[in-house]
Amino acid sequence: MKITRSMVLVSSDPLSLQRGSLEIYRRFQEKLESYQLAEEVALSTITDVGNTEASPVVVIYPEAVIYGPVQPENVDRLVSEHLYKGHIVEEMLVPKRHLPSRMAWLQSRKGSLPAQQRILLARVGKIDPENIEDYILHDGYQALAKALSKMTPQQVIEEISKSGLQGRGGAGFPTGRKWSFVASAPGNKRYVICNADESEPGTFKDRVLLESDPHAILEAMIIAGYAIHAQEGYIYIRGEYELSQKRFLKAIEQAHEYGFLGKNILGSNFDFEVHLHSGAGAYVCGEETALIESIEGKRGEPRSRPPYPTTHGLWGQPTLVNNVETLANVPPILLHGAEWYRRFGTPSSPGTKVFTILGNVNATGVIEAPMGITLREVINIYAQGMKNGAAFKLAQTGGSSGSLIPASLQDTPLDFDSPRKAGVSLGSGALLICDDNTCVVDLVKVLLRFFRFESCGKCTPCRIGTQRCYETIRAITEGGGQLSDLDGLLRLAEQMERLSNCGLGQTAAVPIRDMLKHFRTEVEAHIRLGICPTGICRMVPEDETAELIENQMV
Amino acid sequence: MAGLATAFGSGAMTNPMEDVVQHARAMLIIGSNTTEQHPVFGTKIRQAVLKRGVKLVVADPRRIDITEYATLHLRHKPGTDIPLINGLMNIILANGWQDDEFIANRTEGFDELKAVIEEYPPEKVAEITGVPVEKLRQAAEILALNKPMAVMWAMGITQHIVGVRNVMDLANLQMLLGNLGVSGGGVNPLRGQNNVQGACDMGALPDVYPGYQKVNTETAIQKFEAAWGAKMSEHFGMTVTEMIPEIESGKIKALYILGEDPVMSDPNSSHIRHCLEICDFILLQEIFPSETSRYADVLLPGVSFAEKTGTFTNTERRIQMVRQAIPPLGEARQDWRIISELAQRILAFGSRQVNANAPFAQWNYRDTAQIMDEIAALTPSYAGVSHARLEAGEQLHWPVKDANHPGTPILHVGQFTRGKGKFTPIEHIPPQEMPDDDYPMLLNTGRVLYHWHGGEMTRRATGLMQVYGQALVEINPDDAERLGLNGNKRVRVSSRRGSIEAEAWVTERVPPGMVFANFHFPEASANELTIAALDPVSKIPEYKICAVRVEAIRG
Amino acid sequence: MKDQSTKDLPIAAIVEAAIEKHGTNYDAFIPILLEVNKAVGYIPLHALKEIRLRVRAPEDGIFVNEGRLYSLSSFYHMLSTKPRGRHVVIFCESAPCHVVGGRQVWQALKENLGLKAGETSEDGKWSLVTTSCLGTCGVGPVVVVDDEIYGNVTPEQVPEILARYE
Amino acid sequence: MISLKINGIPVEAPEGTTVLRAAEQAGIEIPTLCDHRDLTPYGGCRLCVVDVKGWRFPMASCTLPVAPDMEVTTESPALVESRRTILELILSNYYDAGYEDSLGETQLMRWAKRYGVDPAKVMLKKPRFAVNSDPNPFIWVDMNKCILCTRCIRACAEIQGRFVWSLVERGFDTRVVAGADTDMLDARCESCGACVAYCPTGALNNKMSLSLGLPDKVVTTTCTYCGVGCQLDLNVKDGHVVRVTSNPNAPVNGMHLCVKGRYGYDFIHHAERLTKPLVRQYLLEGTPRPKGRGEWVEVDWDTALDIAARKLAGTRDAYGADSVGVLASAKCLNEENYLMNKFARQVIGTNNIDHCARL
Repeated sequence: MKITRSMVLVSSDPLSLQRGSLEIYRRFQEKLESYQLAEEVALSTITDVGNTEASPVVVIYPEAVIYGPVQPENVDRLVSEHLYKGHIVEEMLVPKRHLPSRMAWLQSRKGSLPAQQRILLARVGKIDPENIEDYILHDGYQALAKALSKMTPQQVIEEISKSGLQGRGGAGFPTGRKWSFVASAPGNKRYVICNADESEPGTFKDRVLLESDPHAILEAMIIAGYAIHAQEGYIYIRGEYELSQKRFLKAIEQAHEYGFLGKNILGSNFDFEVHLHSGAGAYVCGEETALIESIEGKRGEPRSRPPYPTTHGLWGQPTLVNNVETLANVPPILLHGAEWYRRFGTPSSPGTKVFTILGNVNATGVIEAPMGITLREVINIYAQGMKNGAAFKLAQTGGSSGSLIPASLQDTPLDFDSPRKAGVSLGSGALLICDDNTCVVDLVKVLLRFFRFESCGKCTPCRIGTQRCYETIRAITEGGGQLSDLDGLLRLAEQMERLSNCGLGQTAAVPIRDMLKHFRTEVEAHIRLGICPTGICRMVPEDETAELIENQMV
Repeated sequence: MAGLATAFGSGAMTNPMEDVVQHARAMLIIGSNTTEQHPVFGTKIRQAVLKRGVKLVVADPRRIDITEYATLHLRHKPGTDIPLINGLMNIILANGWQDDEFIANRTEGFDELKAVIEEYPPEKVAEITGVPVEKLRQAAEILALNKPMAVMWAMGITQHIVGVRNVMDLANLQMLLGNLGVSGGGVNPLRGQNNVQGACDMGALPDVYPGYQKVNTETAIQKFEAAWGAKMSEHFGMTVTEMIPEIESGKIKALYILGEDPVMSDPNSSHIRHCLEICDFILLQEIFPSETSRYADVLLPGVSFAEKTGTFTNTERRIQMVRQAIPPLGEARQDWRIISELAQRILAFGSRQVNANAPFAQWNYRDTAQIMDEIAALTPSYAGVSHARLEAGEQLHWPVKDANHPGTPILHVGQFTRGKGKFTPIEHIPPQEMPDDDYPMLLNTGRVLYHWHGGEMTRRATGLMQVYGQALVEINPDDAERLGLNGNKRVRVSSRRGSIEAEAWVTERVPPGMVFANFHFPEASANELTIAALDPVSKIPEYKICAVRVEAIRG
Repeated sequence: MKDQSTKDLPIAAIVEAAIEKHGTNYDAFIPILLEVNKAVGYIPLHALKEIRLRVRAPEDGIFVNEGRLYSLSSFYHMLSTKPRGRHVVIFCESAPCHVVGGRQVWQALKENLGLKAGETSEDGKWSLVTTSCLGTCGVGPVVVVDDEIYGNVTPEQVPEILARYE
Repeated sequence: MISLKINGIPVEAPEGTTVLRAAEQAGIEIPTLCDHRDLTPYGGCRLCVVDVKGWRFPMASCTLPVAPDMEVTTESPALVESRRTILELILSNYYDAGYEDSLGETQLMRWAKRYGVDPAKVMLKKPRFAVNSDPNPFIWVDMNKCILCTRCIRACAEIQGRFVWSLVERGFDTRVVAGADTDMLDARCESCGACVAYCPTGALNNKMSLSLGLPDKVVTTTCTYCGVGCQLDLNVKDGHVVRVTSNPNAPVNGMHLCVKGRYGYDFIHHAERLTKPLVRQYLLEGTPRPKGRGEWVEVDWDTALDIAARKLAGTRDAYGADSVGVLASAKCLNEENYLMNKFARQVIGTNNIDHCARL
C-alpha cells in the first residue's frame, strides 16, 4: 500500500469556519500544488476540536504538532517551512494552555503517523511462512525461550498485565487479567484456545497473520500455555481458511521437530501440544463459548455466562480463549518488555491495531496502526481517499457487529474507550468505508440478513428478532414501510440488545440503532416519500423475499 | 427368590432402584432386558451411564437394547450363566480382588466355594460360554474394581432349570466382592409383574403364609389357626406349574383362578389346554375373556386397576397406593368383594369348621384399608403398613416393623437376615433340552416393550397394536439366509410340543442358531413351543431354552 | 433423500480414513463430517450411520446417533445434508461485497444459472448457495466456484466465469 | 450455602443453584418456558430474565448460578416490557390451527395472558408446517406450536436416554425434528411420551386424548404393568379415563413413564370387558357338562356366586381340600392376594395356592 508522507488537518468546526478556515484549506490546496507536494501530503479537515481561542487550528502529521490560531496568510510559511523543509514553526504552535482536552490526544500521535507501525505485521511478507528457520532468524521463539528460561509463569502474566494489552476480539478485556483468572481457577486440566474463527464480514487480519506468520501465533499459544499451566491447546481456524490451516499444521509439525512443542520443551519440563480444529461454516462460533461447544462436537450454540470459560471452558475445565491478534502481541511484549509496548497507542489502549480497510476507497487492505487512530486519518492516509472523489458518508466498523459511524464522527479516536463514549464500536477492526452512493437502509438490510443467516437460533430475541427486524427493514426498501415501524424497530432492537444470550443478538441491534440515530431522515424519506434518496432501493417487492422463507413453508 | 433366601435368609431385591442408579459405580445386568421389561428403570440405568459414567456390563445372548449403553457386552451361550459367573469369580480370586474383610466377617462357606471356583479357569469358561477370555478378564476387572457394583437380573436368570442355582451364584459373586448391605450394590432381582412382589409377600405361594412364614412350621400354623379360626394344612401345596398338570392325574379337580391366563403364560400350551379341558370345575375371575376362559365354567367380572383401591408392592419392596378413579364397569365388582362373598358363601355351606370368634375369621370387610390392617396384624414385615400412612405420603419399603418404623430401603445392612451370608458352591448343569438334529435351533422367549405378558391388556390397546401388531420371531440374518427366507417373511417354528407360524424379524439382536419369540399373541404364542422342565426348587419353567426347528413358509 | 449419486463411492472407506486422521472423540465429529462432505459433496444418510457405527463407544463414554450428526450437518454451512450439483457456486452476500457492486453480481448469477439461493439445477450441474464473508473482501465482490475464488467480479464477467465449467 | 437477596428478601441456596431455583425456594415465581427442574438448564427462551445489581443487561435466571451477595430483582416495568417482547416474538412465529387440544391453558398461554399479549393478534396467519405431522400412534406433533424451548429434546436425552429429537438448521430456520429428519418411530422412538409431558405449548400432545376434553378429576395411582411401580395420574372425565399424565411427585419415576404406562390404558374401557357374571348353561340346567362346556349364560351375582361356591365346596368335600387349586394374581392388589391366600387356607383348607411369579 502506498503511504502518504504527511497529513494536514484543518479545523472546520463552526467557530473555525466563522474565522475563515475554509480559506485556509483552499490556500493549503494551492500551496501544496505549487510545491509539488500534493502526491505525498494528504489534506483533510477535522471537526472534533472543541472550542478554543486557538481556532482555527492546523494539525500536521507525523509530528502531530498543532498550529493555531492560523490565518490564511500563514499557510505559505507552514508549507514551505514545515512540509517542504521539515522545520516546525515553533512560534505558531498553539500555546499549551489553549489546548482543550478534546485536542490533546492528537499530540499522542507524535511520530507515529502516517507511517505504519508494524509490530504484529512485522514479518508479514518478509519471511517464508512455511520455514521455521526463517521465523527463528527473525526473533522467532526467542520470547518463548526467554519465558521458559528466565521467567516464572506468574512473571509472564505480570508482564502481559503491565503491558496493558487488551483482547482484540472486540470486547477489549485486559488480557493479563484473563490469564491470571485461568491460571488460578481450580480444575484438573487447563486449555489454551486460539480463536481463529475470523468471520466478521470485512475482517481478514487473522488470515493474513496465520498465512504469513503462523509460528508467531503458535509461539504465543505455547507461552500462554506455560503461563496458565496448560498442557494442551486448540486453535480453531475457520473452515474456509484452508491455506491458514495448511500453514498452521506445518508450523505445528516444524515446532515439534525443533522441540518447541511436545514434551519437556527446551529442557524446561514444560509439555505442550496444540491441536488444529477446523470450523465448518458458522459465524457464531467466533463467540468463545460457541467455539468451545463446536470443538466438543456440538452445534455452535453459545453457552450462558457466567460461568465463563476461564473457570468452565472446554470439557468443563478452565480455558483461556484468546483471539489471533491478541496472541500475536504476546511474543513482542515478552521480548521487548511492557514499557516498550506502552509507547504505542494511547495510555488507556496501548499497542497497535490491525485494521482491514474496505469499501469505496482507493486502497483496500490490511494496515497496522496505533490504537486511537481516527477514521479520517485512515481514509486520507491509508486508504488514499474516497474512490472517484465521492463524499464519505459512513463507515461500518468491526464487521457486522460494529457500529455505523457517520461522517460527523470521523474524528473520534478508534480505541477501546473513546468509541464507547461516542457510541461507536471498534469491534474487530474492519472498516467498511461507504460513499454517498450507499443507501443506509439497504446496507442495514444486508447486515440484518447476515445476522438472520448466522444466528444460531438458540435464544428467542436473536432467532426471531433478527428475522422480524430484517422483514421490517426489507419492507422499507420495498416501499412497504410505515413510520410506526421505526419506533417498533427501535424498541425491538433495544430488547434484542438487553435479552440476547450472546453478542450476536446484542450487536444485531446496533446498526438499527445507529441508522435511526444518524440517518433517520434518509430512512423516513423511504417511507414518507416512497423514494430511496440514493436510488439504490428499488422500492418494489423483490423475489429474494420468497427465497428467504421458502424452506419453512409447508 | 429361593436362591437368595438360601444365601441371605431373604429373597427380595436388596437395594432400591434409585439407590443403584445414584450410587453404583458399576453394574452387571444379566438375564434382564431392562429397557423393554422395566422401561423406567432401564432409562434410569441409561442415565447413570450417560451422566455418571457408570461402568455397565451386560451378559445376555441377545443384543438387547441396553447393550447399546454397555461398557462390555458378554454374549454368552444360553444356559451357561453358572460357568460365566464362576469364571468371573475365578478371575477375581486369581487377582486377589475379593473383599477379604467382608468374607471373613459376614459370610461362611468361602473355602467350599473356592474349591469349586478353581474348577472354572477362564479358558475352560470361554469354551463353555463362548465368551473370549479377554472379555471375561475385562468384565471381572470392571465389576471387581468399581465398587459398589450392583447386580440386576430378571427372568433370564430364573427361568431355567438351574434358576435357583443361577441366583445363588450371583449371590456368591456379590458376597465375594462385599457388595451387600451397601448403598449402590446388592443383588437385585427385577420382578416382572406389577405386584409379583406383593403377591409373594401376601402368601399367594404354596409354601408360605404372608410374610414368608413357612406353612410347615409349628409357630406359623398355630398363629394362623388362631387368627383365622380354622385347621391349617401342614404340608406344602402345589405350584401353578404342578397344579395344572396334576389335573391329568386327578389330584386337582377344581381351580379358582383370579386374573391369570395359564394357557398363554404357562409352558407347553397344548398340554395346559388339555388339562384345563378335563378339569371338573374352573372358576375364573377376570376382566376379559381369555384363552383360559374357554375352559371356565363360571366367569366372574372383576375390575381393572383403575377401578380399585388398595396397594401394590413394587420390585424394590416399596408399598404404594392404588386408587380408584372410575366406578366398576357394568356389573363388574371389586375383586376383594367377590373373593369375600364367595368365601362367606362357602363357609355358610357349613362343611368347613371355622371358629367365628377368631380375631380374623370373618370376611365382612368394609374396604381394603381394613384388609391391610389384618395383613399388618399377621405379617411381621408389613406390621407397620397402613393405608393411612401411605395416604399421608410416607414411602415404605418392607420390612416395616411397626407403626413408627420408617421401613427398610436397603436390606442386609450390617447383618444378613439369616445372620451370616452363606456361600454355596454351584456347579454347571446344562439345560434340559438342547438343539439336536431334529430341532437344530435354540428358542429363547420373553416379552417386548409394547406388550405385556399374555397380551390380555396390551392387545386391546389400539396404539400399542399399531406399533407392534403381531407376533414377530427374531432370527439372525445368517440363519434367515440359510433357511432361504429370501425376503419371504413367514416362518413356522416347531418344537416337540407344538408349532407356531409368525412373521420373521431378521435382526442381529439374536445370535446365529437362536430364535426369540414372545407369548403376547395367542395365534403365535411361544408357549406353544416351550418345555415344562422345572427348576427343582422354585418350580420355574425353563422358558429361556428349548430346541426348535424353523422353516420358511412358501407362498 | 436419494443417495443414488453416492452409490459408487466408498463411504465406509472415506469415514474410516477420516477417523484415522481425527480419532473418534467428540472433538472429531465435525472434522469427520467435513471430510465426508469434501469427499462426497454432501453428507448422505448412510454416511451418518457409518460414522455412528465406528464412533459410538460406550466403553469410552462416546454416545452419538444419526440424529445428532444430522443436526450438526445442518447447523454448519460448510456441511450439506442435501446432494449438490457438480459445481457449487458460492456467492458472498456480506456487506463489504454488497456495497462494491455485489447485488448486481448476485442478480447476474441468478439469471445466468436460473436458480435461486440454495437450489440445485435439474441436470445436477449447478448449485447456487450464498455464504457469509469469506475473508477475501479486499477484492469484493467475490464469487467462488468449487475451490476457485474470483475477485472483483462484475456482472458482465459472470457468463464468462460460468462457461469455464463443464 | 450462598446468601443472596431476591427482591430484597434474603435467600440461602447451595452453591451451583440457579437464581430461578433459589427464587422458587423463596416462593418467588419467575416466568419461564424452556426451563424445567428435571432438565439441564438451557437459557433459550429468555423469559426468565431478571435484573442483577452490577450487570448492565438482565440475566437469564435459569442458567445464572447464585453468587454471594448477589442482589436480584425479578420484576420491574422494564422486565415486564422485556417479557412481553419475548412473548410477542414467540407468538409471532406460532400458529394455532384451531383444533381442540384438550390441554386447558398451556404454560405458554398462561404467560401470554399474564403479560397481556393476545395470541390471536400476533400469531401467524397461516401454518408453517403440517398439523399432525408424525404417524406415531400416541404422540401428536404440531410444530406450528413449537417455540424451540428444546424441552422435548432434553427430556428424550436426559430422561428416556433415546435422543430421538434434535434441532436442525439454525437461526430462524431452526426446527425440531426426529432423527435425521424422519418420523419418530423410524428415529427409534420408544413412545414413552416424555417429550409430551415436558412440552409447554401443545406442539407435542397425546394423540389418543386430543379431542376428549378436560378431565373432571385426576386420580394418582400406581401403574398396572411392570414391577417398577411408577405412579401416574389417571385423568377421568364422565367416568372414563381420557388421559394419563405424569405426576411430578411420583416417588419412583417422577415425570417419567413408559409407553405402556402412559398410553396402554385403553384396555380399561375396551368393548370386550366382562361386565356381567357368566355361567355355563349346563350348570343352570343341572345337566352333565357337554364337550366344550356349552354356552355362556348371563346371570345375576347371587346365582353365579352360589353356583361357584357350591361347586368349590362340593369338590372339597368330595375329594379333599387339596383337590382344589387357587391361583392368585400378580396383577391384583396386596389385599386381594392376601384374601386369596386366606381363601385357600382358611376357607378351603389347602396350601395349593400360587400365582404367576414364576412365569
